Amino acid sequence: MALLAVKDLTIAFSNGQSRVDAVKGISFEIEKGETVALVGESGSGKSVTALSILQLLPYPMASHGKGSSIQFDGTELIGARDSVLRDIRGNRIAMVFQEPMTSLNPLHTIEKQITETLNLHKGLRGAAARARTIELLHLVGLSEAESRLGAYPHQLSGGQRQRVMIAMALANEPDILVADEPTTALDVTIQAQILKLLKDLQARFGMALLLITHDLTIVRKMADRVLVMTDGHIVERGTTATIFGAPQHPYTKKLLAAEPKGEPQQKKEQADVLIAAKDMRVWFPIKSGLLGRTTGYVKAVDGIDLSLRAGETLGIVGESGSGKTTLGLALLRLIDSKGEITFDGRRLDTMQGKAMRPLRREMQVVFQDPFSSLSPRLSIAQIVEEGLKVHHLGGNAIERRREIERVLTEVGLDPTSADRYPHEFSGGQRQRVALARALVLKPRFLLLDEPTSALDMSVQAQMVELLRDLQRRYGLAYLFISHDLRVVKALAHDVMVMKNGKVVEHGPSAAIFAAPQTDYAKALMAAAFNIETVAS
Amino acid sequence: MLAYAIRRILLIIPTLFAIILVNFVIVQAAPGGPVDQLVAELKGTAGNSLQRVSGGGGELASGTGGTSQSRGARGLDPTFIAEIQKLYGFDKPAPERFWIMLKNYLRFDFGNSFYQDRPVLRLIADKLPVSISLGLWTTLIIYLISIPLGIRKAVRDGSSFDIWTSAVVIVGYAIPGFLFAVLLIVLFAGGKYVSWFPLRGLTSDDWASFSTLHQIGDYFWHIALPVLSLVIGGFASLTMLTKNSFLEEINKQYVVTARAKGLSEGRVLYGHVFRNAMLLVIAGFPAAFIGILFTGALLVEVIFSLDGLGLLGFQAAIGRDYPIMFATVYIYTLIGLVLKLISDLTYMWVDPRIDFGTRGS
Amino acid sequence: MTPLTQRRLANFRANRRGYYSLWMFLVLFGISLCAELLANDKPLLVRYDGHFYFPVVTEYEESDFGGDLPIPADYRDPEMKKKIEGQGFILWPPIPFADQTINYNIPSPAPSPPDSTDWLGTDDQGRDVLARLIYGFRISVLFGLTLTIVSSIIGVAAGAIQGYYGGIIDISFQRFMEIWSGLPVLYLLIILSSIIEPNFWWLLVIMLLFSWMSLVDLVRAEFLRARNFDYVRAARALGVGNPTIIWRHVLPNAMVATLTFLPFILNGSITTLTSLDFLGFGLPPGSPSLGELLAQGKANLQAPWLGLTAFFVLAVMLSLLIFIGEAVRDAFDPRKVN
Amino acid sequence: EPRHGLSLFGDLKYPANFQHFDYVNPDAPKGGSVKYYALGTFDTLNPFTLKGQAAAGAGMQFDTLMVSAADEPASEYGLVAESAEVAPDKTWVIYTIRPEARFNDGSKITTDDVIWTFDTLKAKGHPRYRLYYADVLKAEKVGERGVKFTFKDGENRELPSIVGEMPVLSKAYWEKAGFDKTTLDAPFGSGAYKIQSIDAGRSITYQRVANYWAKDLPVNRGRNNFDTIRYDYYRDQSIALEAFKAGQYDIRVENVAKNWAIGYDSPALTAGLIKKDEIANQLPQGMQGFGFNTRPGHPFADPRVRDALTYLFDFEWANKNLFFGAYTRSHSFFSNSELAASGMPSADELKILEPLKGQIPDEAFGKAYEPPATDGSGNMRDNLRIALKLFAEAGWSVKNGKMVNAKGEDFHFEFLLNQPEFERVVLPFAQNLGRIGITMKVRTVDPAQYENRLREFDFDMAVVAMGESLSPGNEQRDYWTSASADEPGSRNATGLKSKAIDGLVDLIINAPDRDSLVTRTHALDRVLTWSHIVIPNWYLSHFRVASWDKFARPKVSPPYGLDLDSWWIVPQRAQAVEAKKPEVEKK
Ligand SMILES: Nc1ncnc2c1ncn2[C@@H]1O[C@H](COP(=O)(O)OP(=O)(O)OP(=O)(O)O)[C@@H](O)[C@H]1O
Ligand SMILES: Nc1ncnc2c1ncn2[C@@H]1O[C@H](COP(=O)(O)OP(=O)(O)OP(=O)(O)O)[C@@H](O)[C@H]1O
Ligand SMILES: [Mg+2]
Ligand SMILES: [Mg+2]
Repeated sequence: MALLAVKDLTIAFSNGQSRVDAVKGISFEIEKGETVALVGESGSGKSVTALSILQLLPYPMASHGKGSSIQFDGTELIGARDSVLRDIRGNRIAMVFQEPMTSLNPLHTIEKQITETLNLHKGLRGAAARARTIELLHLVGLSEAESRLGAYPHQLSGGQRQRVMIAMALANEPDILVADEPTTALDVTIQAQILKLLKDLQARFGMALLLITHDLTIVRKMADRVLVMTDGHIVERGTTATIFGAPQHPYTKKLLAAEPKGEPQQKKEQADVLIAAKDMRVWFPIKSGLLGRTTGYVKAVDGIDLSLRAGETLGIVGESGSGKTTLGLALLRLIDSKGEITFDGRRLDTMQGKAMRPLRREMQVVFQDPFSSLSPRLSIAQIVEEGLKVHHLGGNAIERRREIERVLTEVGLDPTSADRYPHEFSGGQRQRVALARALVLKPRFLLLDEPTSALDMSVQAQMVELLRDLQRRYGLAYLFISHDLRVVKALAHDVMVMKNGKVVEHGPSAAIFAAPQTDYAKALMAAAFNIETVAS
Repeated sequence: MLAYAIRRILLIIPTLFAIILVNFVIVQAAPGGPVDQLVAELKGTAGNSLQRVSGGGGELASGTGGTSQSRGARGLDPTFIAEIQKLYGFDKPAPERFWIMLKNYLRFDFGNSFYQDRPVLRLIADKLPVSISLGLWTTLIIYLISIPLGIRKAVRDGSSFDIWTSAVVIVGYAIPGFLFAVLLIVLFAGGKYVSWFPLRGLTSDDWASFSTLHQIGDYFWHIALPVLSLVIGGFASLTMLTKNSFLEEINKQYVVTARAKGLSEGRVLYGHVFRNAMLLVIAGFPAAFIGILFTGALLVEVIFSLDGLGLLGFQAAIGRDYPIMFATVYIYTLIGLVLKLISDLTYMWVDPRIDFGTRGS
Repeated sequence: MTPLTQRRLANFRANRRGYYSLWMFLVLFGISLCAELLANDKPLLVRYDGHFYFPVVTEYEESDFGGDLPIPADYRDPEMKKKIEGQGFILWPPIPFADQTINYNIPSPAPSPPDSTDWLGTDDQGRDVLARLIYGFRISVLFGLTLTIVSSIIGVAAGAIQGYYGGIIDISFQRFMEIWSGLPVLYLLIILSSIIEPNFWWLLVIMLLFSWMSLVDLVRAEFLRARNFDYVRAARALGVGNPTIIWRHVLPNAMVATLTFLPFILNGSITTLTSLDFLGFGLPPGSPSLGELLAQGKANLQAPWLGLTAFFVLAVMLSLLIFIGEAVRDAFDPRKVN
Repeated sequence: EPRHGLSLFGDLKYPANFQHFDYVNPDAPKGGSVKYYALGTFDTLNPFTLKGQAAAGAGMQFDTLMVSAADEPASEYGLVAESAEVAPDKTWVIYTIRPEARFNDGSKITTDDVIWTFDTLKAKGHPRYRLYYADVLKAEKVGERGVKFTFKDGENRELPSIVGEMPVLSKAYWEKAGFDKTTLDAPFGSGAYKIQSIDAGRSITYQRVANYWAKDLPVNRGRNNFDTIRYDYYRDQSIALEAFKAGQYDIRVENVAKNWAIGYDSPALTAGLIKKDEIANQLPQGMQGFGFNTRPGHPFADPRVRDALTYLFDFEWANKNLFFGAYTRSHSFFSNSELAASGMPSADELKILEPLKGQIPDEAFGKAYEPPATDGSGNMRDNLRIALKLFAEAGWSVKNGKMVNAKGEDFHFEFLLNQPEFERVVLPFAQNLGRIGITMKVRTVDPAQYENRLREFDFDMAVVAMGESLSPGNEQRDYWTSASADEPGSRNATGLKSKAIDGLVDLIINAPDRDSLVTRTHALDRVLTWSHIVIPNWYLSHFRVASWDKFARPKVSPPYGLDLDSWWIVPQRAQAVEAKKPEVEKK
């Protein structure tokens, strides 16, 4: 008997007004020690399938159809009693959520969040729990684990949070790990480390892995079997080799073909410098004690210069926690920083808040964590419309609405869902909402912080194409932060490699990709390369 | 944070000064003062200040009937009134009086009551057992019941449990406290029905002679009805606040994470949602406590013949007992200011993301 | 109507309790607005000597109906009644008493218990409790609603500004509020009442001066927290102005305390109205109000219909308001499931 | 010459060798205990200073020089003093201290103690004493046991008896204990009771002094019968009433008509365990009424207007429907006493009034004033008619529903109240006024403010209460004269200013004997009542005493006081009550 058997699973959401059939009858099984990859279109129902295994959907709103069944080790999970579920959750089946940013309790330190699971299922307490926590954090590559135990989620970078999430899931060595995009915010080095760790665990304990990912490289490297989902159906299944070797379904074929390709277009050398920064610094104080005295600093950005011309893309890569997000936000003056920032010849760092406001139209951002950057009580139409309203663009309400629908379509979203709240979308859909929000303003400078991490290959390629197209037509400048070196390669003219808040290497992307100079950059490339070799 | 706390502590000084000054000016500007009060008493026309809250004044105005009163009813000549003014220190100009008061207050010397020949601090200290008893138990009971109840209501939002508990707490709230108190007395302590509980006081007369256990029992026996009548109206707002705060949080992503860990519903609610949802409730706790301690209990104190701060303050205000009034204003304000600082610091403790820096530029 | 509004409305309606509560409240309030037609000591219609008269709208002299005194007609005066009914008829409102009308023919000393003329009995001055209730409900609710709405707007705005901007604005405004709330209200009222004569509007202003503070601290706390959320930063990145951020992004997510406390504030303001009475700063003596009825209930324990009526009305009103509040909350809760 | 008692007018009811007052039972059994209630709280056992609130009954511990008899209008008999001698010109009085007089610690009461008490009370005591003794210049020792109090002049006949009411304190004790501070240490006096125990602010218990030096004196015989007397403190009247019904205390004097009528309903009352007694008295009740402020600037200068307004107060309806018929209408400023005028003026009265003709209302020569009455049905058309007529005479008429004068000004005024309980009386009155187009606003203000406004005469109409004693005297100046009308804080609240009345007041003060005092007071009463300075209210001519049925009282009730000290416990009945209590409670 299979360890986990999903049969005829259907999932529907209704919000009183409308009904969404997210999953329309899927069946699959996972055996002990096996890795099953669930791939598919963004919004096809992967995450909700994963959630339904642990019965974590928002229940009265979400519902399963009549014949749906999820059996774990012979136990029916749908409608199971709470005590049964409690025993399984976090212990026998653990889960890594797609959006680690919002999935951690904002008011608990990471130590507390990890030890809690240990305590709950293993009865570990005190020093033992702490030691195990540190060990786990080391395993997932959080180097200064000891000093970061007391940190709250908001003090961590996206990748760091994701690793905390993974550590939490692995804490009890579960029978099944459901990992929903577990490595999206991780640089390739760490990614490799984590994947290795998972393999290890599988080998040692026979852990089964349900891996949901867009990264086909990872699928190739990790998965025994692959399930391809689109529009709530599993349209194709088979061993990794067969799927990659001989895809049957048109969607699978499309997916496999859709790697982001191409080169950034030639940059116009004469273009003016649009945004430049000199000696940027962002130091976060480390406070301790009851009275919160500052005992040191996290130097998240530590003396960085950069300049970017119109029509150019600067890719920023670097290890998770190296300060990329911080640099980007500081550049847009969304967090306080030291150092000179000029935009279009004007000094931003000395500018008052009010004066900044008109400029905001010209410089836009897609946040690394799209979910938390969307107001929970606004519909996505309102969210996208807001910029237009603030800057008096887009004419009257009807015209604005048309514009919104156009942008949404452009990023591959169904305009009829425009009146839904953000939480009613899938991770990838939210990411595109965030992109739409930025694009609708037609800015001149766009900060993209991991804008494609939650997108499947086909959509990802589509987005890259869109961005490139916009750049060509309007001379947009992009600051592109990503761990996905292929996307960086496809978009960036220049690349900046960051580590520990400093720039370790900076130059034309072709040069850096071809011949990285520093050890760190080399390692980074190698890791990316390495995975590719595994795949091929 | 330390700098912030220090700045706030320093700011207490000018704030307190301003409050005292404003009070001094306004209170003395109000028509009618202790001199009028005494004159009324001498003329036999003074009513009992408590009559205002306790009712029960007759249809016969004070001043009629009796022999001895009318004897004092001779005219009061101005020198006599001047003498009384001096008695209360009103012969000095107001700024001077303020200055003297301020100097004394800095030394925590609050002077003596006009009417009761005792240091104000002693008077306040004497009333503390009653006020603290009422305040503490009331607050405790309200919080211990309302919060779990609110949480449960949030979890079962819309269920019949939710509806009937709402109805119960609302009815409790709508029952006017004093009516309820009197009702309790009539039902459980009066002569008409049963006399299970004592009518007045915090302890029995021969309390001192009891064994410790008996003493504790006697104490709770006495405060049962007063606390009950204070508590009854207190559930509704806190319960609803808890419920709504929880509803706000209960669907958030981190709650799903907590569930995914296999935590029991209780631990999800109390371990995870609680802190996120309870910012308002926890931060409001000190203020709520002080409110119940100092102001909330006047009527209950009157009805159950308890001597607490509420009564003291009220009588001082009606009777224009300035030393008590100013001292209580000073002390309450000071405590209030400190508590406010504490509750602000609690915000940061509850939610480390919170700071008080300038934002919005 | 945007689809979102539609969805909110649907959510509101889906909370049956709240929805019906809103209707009930509106109906009750509507009824009390036409109190004059429902409970009045002036007839709706008089037919006398072949002519129709409308005493509710016009004031007639006694002489219009053959009375001998040069004063306005009092239709409850037995002599007048006899005169008119001799040559016509009188059509009374369902409750033939106004708020201040004294029923001189009570069977036992006031307060007299409910009977067929005074359905809820009379108060301690022989006035019909039901009539007073209708008028009192109107005054109290009008007063309470205005006060609650205005003071909540001010309070929420103040709390929002302090919490959102923080820093020096917060610190100085907080100190100001501390001093303001340290004012000896009782004495201010005494001083004021020796200068002006209190009426409905004065009372409203006075109470407003102090009542707005009740929400400030709570809203401020919510804002202190919410201003750190990422979506606020995202809004700022869009170039949204601070007032709009406060209004559109933070406020909707920081309304828990406000929404919870509104019904309580309203109820509270109804009762505080009476506590001012004894300072000579309440509504003029004799004015009908729910608070006054409560006070009568306390003074006349032997007449439970007084206290019970007041209690019952207050409880019902509070329930309705709280249920409405819950439905509003539901309406704006994006994750609400019906 | 020294006498055993003092009377304002010389004649004493009881002879020097009297054995006991008529209104006591000389053989009343001693024993048992009684519990009373008190309202509020106490914080001192020294009742003589301004500071602090003295415990109820604290005065019982201190014997006074003289004791007044409750069945004579103004007589006192010796207690600490054996005799009193008043100067013929009334400029001094000498009290002779009894040789056997003792404080409760056994020490002798000396003239020194008396003198010290007087000096101390006047200098450091409650300001009240300064007021009482303002015209007493000094106290000095004369002879062996005599103390002579010298007065400023002989004008105030009452001074000897006022001094006679002075308690005598132990100089030795108080000098040591400190007189002018509050104390919760039981002081000792010379009285029949001493403090047994106190529970600060909550209750106080007194114990009868076993070897009380004066227990067999005629003024004490048959009195002070309870072994212990206890006062329990309550803060709230209605709770105190509940406590009574629950048997928490024994005797209660009721002052609210409603309570008296229905407030005592309880199983105990039904079972006869609680008794309600109405004990008639002849204490002058003075006048309570709605006082007109007749000063300029207020609309009541015209007596016809005042008279007219009087017709609109429906006492009969109020008494029936608001007061359970408990009260009697006042028709005099000296109600319930022989001082009240009645019928046609006597020849003597006429003799006084005749010279004032023209200065006083003509009605004063006719029948005594009777306030207008109604049938109590609430229908008062007749009174309305009269009022309208009077208003018309005064130049007022109703136009468009408003009472206006020739100048078109409408008639409106404010009624100032400090007791919210009065609103129910005043508001129906306002309704009646409204019918003839007069606007009366009612303002209820807090006591301090009320006092302040009354002192400044800043009101249109207010409830005024003029207390009267059995022997009107000097205080009448403060009540009625032109001089006091302009003096802030005087009791001439209505602002009476009339030469004629000033003269009548002088006559009263100088009345040589009781008869002429009564006649002159009648004359004044006639003038006052017909001057329409108040709308007369009502009074109560009996004490309403509720008690648990354990007590017996003397057959005769004294007309001028309620002497609870002369009651005694009947042990059998007390037992019966105790036995039945639990049984009644169960029901
Ligand atoms: N609460 C909800 N209410 C309504 N619709 C929802 C809700 N949650 C998810 N959906 C819809 O269900 C579908 C499946 O969502 P799901 O999150 O499983 O997608 P996914 O396959 O994980 O996509 P992605 O790769 O973008 O994360 C999506 O179309 C989404 O819009
Ligand atoms: N508010 C904060 N307080 C303290 N430290 C912080 C805070 N915000 C970020 N940091 C720290 O600053 C460093 C840089 O964070 P940043 O988010 O810029 O990393 P990143 O390069 O974007 O990483 P990732 O690729 O994982 O998103 C991290 O070590 C992080 O822990
Ligand atoms: Mg997903
Ligand atoms: Mg980042």
